[in-house]
This record gives sequence, structure tokens and C-alpha cells, in this order.
Amino acid sequence: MKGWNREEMAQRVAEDIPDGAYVNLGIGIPELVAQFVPRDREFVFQTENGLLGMGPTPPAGSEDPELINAGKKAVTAIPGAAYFHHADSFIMIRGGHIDVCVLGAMQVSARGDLANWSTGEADAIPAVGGAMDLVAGVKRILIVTEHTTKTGEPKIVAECTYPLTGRAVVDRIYTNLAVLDVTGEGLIVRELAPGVTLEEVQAKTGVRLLTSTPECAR
Amino acid sequence: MKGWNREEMAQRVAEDIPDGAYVNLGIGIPELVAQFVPRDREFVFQTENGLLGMGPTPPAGSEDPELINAGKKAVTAIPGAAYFHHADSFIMIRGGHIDVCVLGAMQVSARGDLANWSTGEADAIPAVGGAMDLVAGVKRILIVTEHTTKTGEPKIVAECTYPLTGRAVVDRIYTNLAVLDVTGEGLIVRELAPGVTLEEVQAKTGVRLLTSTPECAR
Amino acid sequence: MIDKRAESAAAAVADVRHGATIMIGGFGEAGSPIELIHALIDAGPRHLTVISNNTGSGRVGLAALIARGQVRKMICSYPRSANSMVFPELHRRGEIELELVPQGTLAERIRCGGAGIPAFYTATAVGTVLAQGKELRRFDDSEYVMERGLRADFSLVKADRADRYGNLVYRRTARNFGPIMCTAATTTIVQVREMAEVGAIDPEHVVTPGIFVDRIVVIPEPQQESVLVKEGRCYP
Amino acid sequence: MIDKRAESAAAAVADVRHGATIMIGGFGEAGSPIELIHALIDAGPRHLTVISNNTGSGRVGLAALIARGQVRKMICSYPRSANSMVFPELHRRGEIELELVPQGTLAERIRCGGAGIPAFYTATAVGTVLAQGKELRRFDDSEYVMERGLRADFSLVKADRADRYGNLVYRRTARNFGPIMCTAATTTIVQVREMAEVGAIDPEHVVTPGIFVDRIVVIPEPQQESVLVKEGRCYP
Repeated sequence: MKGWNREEMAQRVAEDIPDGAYVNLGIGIPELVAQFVPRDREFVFQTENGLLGMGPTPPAGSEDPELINAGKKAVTAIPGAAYFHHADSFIMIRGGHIDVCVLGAMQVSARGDLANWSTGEADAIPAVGGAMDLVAGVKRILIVTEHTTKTGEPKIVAECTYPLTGRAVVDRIYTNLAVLDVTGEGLIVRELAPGVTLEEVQAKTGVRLLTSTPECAR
Repeated sequence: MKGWNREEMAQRVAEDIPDGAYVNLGIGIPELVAQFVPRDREFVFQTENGLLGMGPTPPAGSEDPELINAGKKAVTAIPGAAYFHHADSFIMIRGGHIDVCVLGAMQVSARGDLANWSTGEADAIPAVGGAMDLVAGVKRILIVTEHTTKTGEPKIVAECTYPLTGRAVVDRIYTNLAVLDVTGEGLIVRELAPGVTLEEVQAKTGVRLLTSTPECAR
Repeated sequence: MIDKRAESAAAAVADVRHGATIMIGGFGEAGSPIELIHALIDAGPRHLTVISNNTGSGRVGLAALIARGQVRKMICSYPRSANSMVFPELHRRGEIELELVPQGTLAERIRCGGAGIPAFYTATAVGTVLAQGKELRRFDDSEYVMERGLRADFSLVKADRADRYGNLVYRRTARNFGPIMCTAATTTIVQVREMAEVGAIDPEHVVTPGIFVDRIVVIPEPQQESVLVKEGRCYP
Repeated sequence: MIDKRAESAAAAVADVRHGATIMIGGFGEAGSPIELIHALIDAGPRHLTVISNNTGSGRVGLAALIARGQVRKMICSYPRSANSMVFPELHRRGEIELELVPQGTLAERIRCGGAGIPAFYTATAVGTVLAQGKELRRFDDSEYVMERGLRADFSLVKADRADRYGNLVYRRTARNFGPIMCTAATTTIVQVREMAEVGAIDPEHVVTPGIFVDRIVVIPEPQQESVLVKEGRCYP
């Protein structure tokens, strides 16, 4: 199969996270990142509802409704974990103590604007949760998303048309086709997924892409 | 002896504090209030350096340098006490959760302005501690002080000449001579110490006093 | 002797008036004081403003309070989730107002309300619709939005254990909004699983010091929202 | 594997540069990280700005750091106390600057520095000389002064126990400024009495989660400032 599947995307993200990092994972593909921590590294996962040191999903039958993640799914706590209240949790987030946040996206702009919380439709019930706090406060924002929508529309665009989560907040984008960096000059293609050409990535992207290194033209 | 001594002043203050009150005591005569909790009442003492449920001074030899009050004296913790950090401590104070604060004074004005932290002299080293936070945040500020300075100058004055701790913050003043309420109309004498006349209190006060009840003229 | 135990959940919420502002703890079902909410439904005050991270699920707890039409306005960060139909329906019909607040800003607004801080600045939501109409200001070359402290007439909170002073400990991620909501209400009502003897909670381990708690209701075996929803329960 | 233990106090403070801003925990001697301060004296950086509630006593710890002329400016609430001569002398001679901050405002400024909040409003000090030159603003018919968050390059903190992640517990009123100072520095250095195995500190009892701690130094039997002062000790 051409390109990366969801697991491969998550694994590719995990490879870029340094040892000892404090990491917050969004819902969806970002959650899979926890399964791909490189063998020689230790990440500490934070969930904004009050747990540092989040561990894997518990075995069926041993879920605790009072031990959940921000997506309200049952989780576990590793030895060395800590519980805290919401204001303390957002000291970690707003105060810039979390190293990496991995989030999904509806749209990302060339400048790193992110839209991932609302379609802005008149009858939609908007729900923001901690997304705006995370993008404003966490040191490095990584987006992992399919390159296009289910109907083939580009998600990486010149300007977001959906309501923003934050302006100029994204650092790097991982899709099923490529890895892209948000820079002052624009989006630079850092890596192509196996079997994917730069032309194909460009064709599925709503904004002109830059390349930095020769291998991106392969 | 005419008037109240220090212990009697502290006892008089304690009588006015309701059952179940959360109380913060300043240094000096205010500290003595803890010794005069009426038998049928329970007060919970807070010290701003991080303890709710402060108990009496420990017996000599069993002091713990890590269990002290805001005056840096050794104290104890009652069963049911709680330790917390400084920001949480001042949630209690600034947030209006403490019911009563008893403080000493250098000067109190007729409007309830309080000066109790600095002489304002050029070479004095100013030190404010938690005094300004307490007067700004605590629900009821009680002042307990000798009626005059050691040299006989009035401490209760029309306008404070020392730098203020807070403006219009004092609710009631207890001296060796009388109990006075700060009201919108001015200072009202509520009670005279045994053997003390209104004329004598007035003579030692730097501002015109009002009386509310006949017995104050005794 | 200080003893903050109330006779019952009904007694604890009996003085909640029409038009009151109420903070309700919980993140989803974790920490949601479902028995206190049900007592509030029984008591029947209307035109409430409720501050809570979510809007409940199914037809029990907070969702039931909303379904009964007792809530005029919700201040929350995430008003929809799995099994959350009540709020969306009423909101689409224009029968309930929504003030949407980013979760961290919501938490800090509550903490500030309890701490005597009328306003603060945050970078969260700058450049988004949730900062529209709010005051912006630059500090050190970055832009921030001013947010106001939030206070309530009552907070309804679920903790694990309490002593008679109101000292509280919580359980795992059910702690969430409880400790800050305890500080930000005129009257704080807490349901706990059990009472502890005075001194049984180590002073080093107290999460909410008793000063922030007014009334304690013991609910030894609290109901679990997700179980009630799965069973199709409806309150009352 | 994450392990935040430093080799020694000397190694932990070795990269503190001239002109750095340093938060130092403690309320009087309780919680004062005296061994870390002494290591800082040995390291010798000058022109420091120190944020600490007091200014030390005698000629050890913080007072010794000041006596050595390493501190350009103190930000504190209470710069004098029994046995505190060093700071007053230097300040009268104009050799050290003082920014006096009410204690609760100091605590909140530190917390805000750690929480990404650049400024907040408080009623504390309104109408006094400590609000002079600061921005005043009315909210809901009361007047407040705007105060700025405080950050530091380093925090030196004393706790009781740590695990390798940096999770901390404190002891009694020695907790004081430690937990908030841990959050507000680029690099947080903590001295503890002993290390705990991972998992030995109950996650419910952690006071400072490890995310706020960078380096841990184990000092099994920390010196007691008041004892050293009574003995007339002088560091170095």
C-alpha cells in the first residue's frame, strides 16, 4: 500500500519525540502514539483532566470510571503518576511545561493556523475542551491527520475556512503522505511516505509546498 | 487596675468571634486570642505560611523548625489540620474565606484606615509580609492595640501619618480602654473598660468619638 | 463543635433559589455529584446558571436537570459527548444559553473567583472566535485576552472522604474541578462516599482544606452515570 | 530512563550565570534550601536577582549569599527579622535593591509566572505606597491593582522526598513557596532528604508533579539555619 496507515503515522510521530518528553495526546490517531514509544525512550503522558503518568488502556473488566483520559476513556496510571485538579493541570499546559502535544486537525494553514474544534455551522453545538489551551501553551504542536478529507478536499490550505483553534501554532504536520514543517517561508516537505511523490502531495494540498532536501523530490 | 490588660483585651476580642470561625491572628496581643477561645466555641486558626488548624505552642524541647506560624514561632497542628502552599494559603485570605483577622496597629483612622507595617522613615527597612493581603481579603478585621503609644500619643487618629496597610479596612478596635466600631458616621464607642470614662477615652483619642448607647457614658 | 454534615442531600440543597448560579463538579461522569444533582431536581429551582465542564449524558444527573428546564444558561467547555442529547436539542431550539469557555480558561476563571482575583490574562483563544468581544492586551510582545473570575452561589462537588471540618480527599481523576469549585461558591456542598474521623486524613494529604466546605452529605454507594445511561434510566 | 538526580549540589547549580534571576524557597528557615544556596555561593555567580520571602538570618544560607555581594536585587515580602542584619546593612548603604511585594501577591505572581498568566488583578495594596505607579482598575465597583507574573531562570527548593521523575512531597509548613517556585523557573533544582522508589509516593499525595522538577540533589541531613546562626557560623 502506498503511503502510511494510521499506525505508521503515529509511529512516525513518536520517532520525533525526544526521550524524557512530557506529552499530551489528542483523540483519534494521536492516541496511537502511546503504542509506539521507541524502545530506548521514556515519555510521560499527561491528560488534562488531572493525571501525569497516564498508562495504557486497562484490560476489559478492570476499567475504573474514575480513572479516565481527556477523551473520557478508561486508562491506567503508571507507577510514579500524580493526580491533580484542573487548575493545576492547566498550569502544566498554559505555563509551557508540556513538551509536545499531538493533535488531529480539520484544517491547517500554511502559517500554522489550526482548525480542529468546530465546523462553524449554524446548528452545530460547539465544543472546545482543552484544545485552545493546548495549542496556546504547549511548546511543540504536532498535527497528525489524513492528508485530505474523506471527500478528497485538502486539509492543508492557504487559509483555514473553519473557526480557528489557534493562530500560527502548528510546528509540524504528519499525514498519510508526508511530513511537513511549518516555517516562516511556508510549508516545507521534510519526508515523503513510501511510494508517494512530491507531485502527488502537492496535488492534494491547497497551498504551494516548498522542498528543502533532494530526497523529497524522489 | 483601671482598664484592660493585654490578656483581658485578647479575651474581649475572643468573645466577639463566633463559633466555627476561621481566624488569622497577627503577632503580639493578637496571638493571645488563641488562649481565650470561649468554652462552647471552636475556632480554626489559619497561619498564612501554610497551615489551617494551628494548635498551641509545643512544650519546650519538642519544637519542630518546619512547623511554625507566620511569626516564625514553633506551633503545633491540631487533628484535622491541613498543610498547603503559599498560593493556596492566599486563596483563603484574598478570596475572603477567612472570617476574622486580629491585628495590631500603629495607627487607625476614623475611617478605618490601618497603618501597621512601616514607620515610613527614610532608613527603615520596610517589611510588609501578609498584612496587606489580610486586610484586603479577610471578611472582618479586628484591631487590638494599646490606646496610645508608649509616649502617650493617640493611635486612633483623624488621618494616619504612617504609610497605610489598607484603606477603610478596620471593622472594630479593641484597646486597653474601650471597644470602638468603625462606621460610616465615624468611630462609635461600644464599650468602656472597667473604671474608664468616656472623657478619658476621648482625651486619649485623636478624633471625635461618637456614642451609641447610654452605658457608654457611664 | 464544628460539624458540617447535613441531614440529607435534600436538606443540603433546600435553599437553592430560582436564578442561582451553581458550579457542578465532574469531568464527564468522573466526579459528577449525581445524588446532589438529583436532590436539586427534586427541590426544583429554575432559571439556574450552571457552570460545569460538560452537559451530562442520557437523562440522569446534569442532563436530567437540563431536561427538566431548570437551567437557563450553561457555562462549559464541552457541551456534547457520547449520549449527550438533551443540551444540544434545547440549545438548537433556543431554550438554553451557552457560554463556551476553553477548559483551562474555565478552570482558571473558577480558581480566580475563589482567590479574590477579578480578572487575569491568558494567551488561550487569542485569534479565535472565543476571544471575540474580549479585551486584548500585549505583554512582552505576545497578545493575551482578559478573562474574568467566576463565582457561584452554590458549588456541588463529589469527593471521596471528608472529616467533620470538611477536609476532603478525592479519588483519581474524579478530583478534576472539585477542589477549585469548592473555593468559588458562597455555599459549597460536597457529597462523599464516607466520613473520616478527625485526624484520620493526614494533614499532608488533604486536597481541599475544610475552610472551603460548608455542607457534607454522605452517599455511601453513589450511582454511576454511565451505568444508569446504559440501563436507559431517566430521573426522576 | 528518566532520572533527575544530579551528582551533587555543586553540579546542580554549576550553570547559574551572572545576572540570573533565582527563586529561593522557604519561609524563614522552614523550607530554605541551605545546601543549594551554599553551593551557589561556592559557584560564585554575581548580579543575581533573588526572589524569596525573606532575606535570611545570621551569616549562613541566603544571608551569606547576600553578604558575599552576589545579589543585586531582592524581591521579597519581609526583608528583616530576628538575626537578619546583612540585608538591612547593605540596603542602607545602597548596595542592594529591594522590591517589596505583599506576601500573597508575591505568591500569586510566582504561581502566575508558572501558569502562563502574564498579569492579574488584586485588591491587596490598593490605596498604599506598594500600589504606587501600578495600574489601577475597577471591577464590579471595587478597585484593584494589576500585578505581573514572575519567572526565574532557576528555582532552588527544599522538599522532603522525591522519586526519579521528580515527584515531590514536602514536610509540614516547610512546603510554603516550594510548589509554586518549582513551576516558575526555566530550571528547577530541588534538594530532598531522601529518594523514594518510583511508586512509593501515592499518586494522590504528590504535591509537586515531576514535570516541574529538573534536577534533584539528595541531602540526607540538611543543616538547620537557626542552629548555625546560634553557633555563630559564617559561610563559607
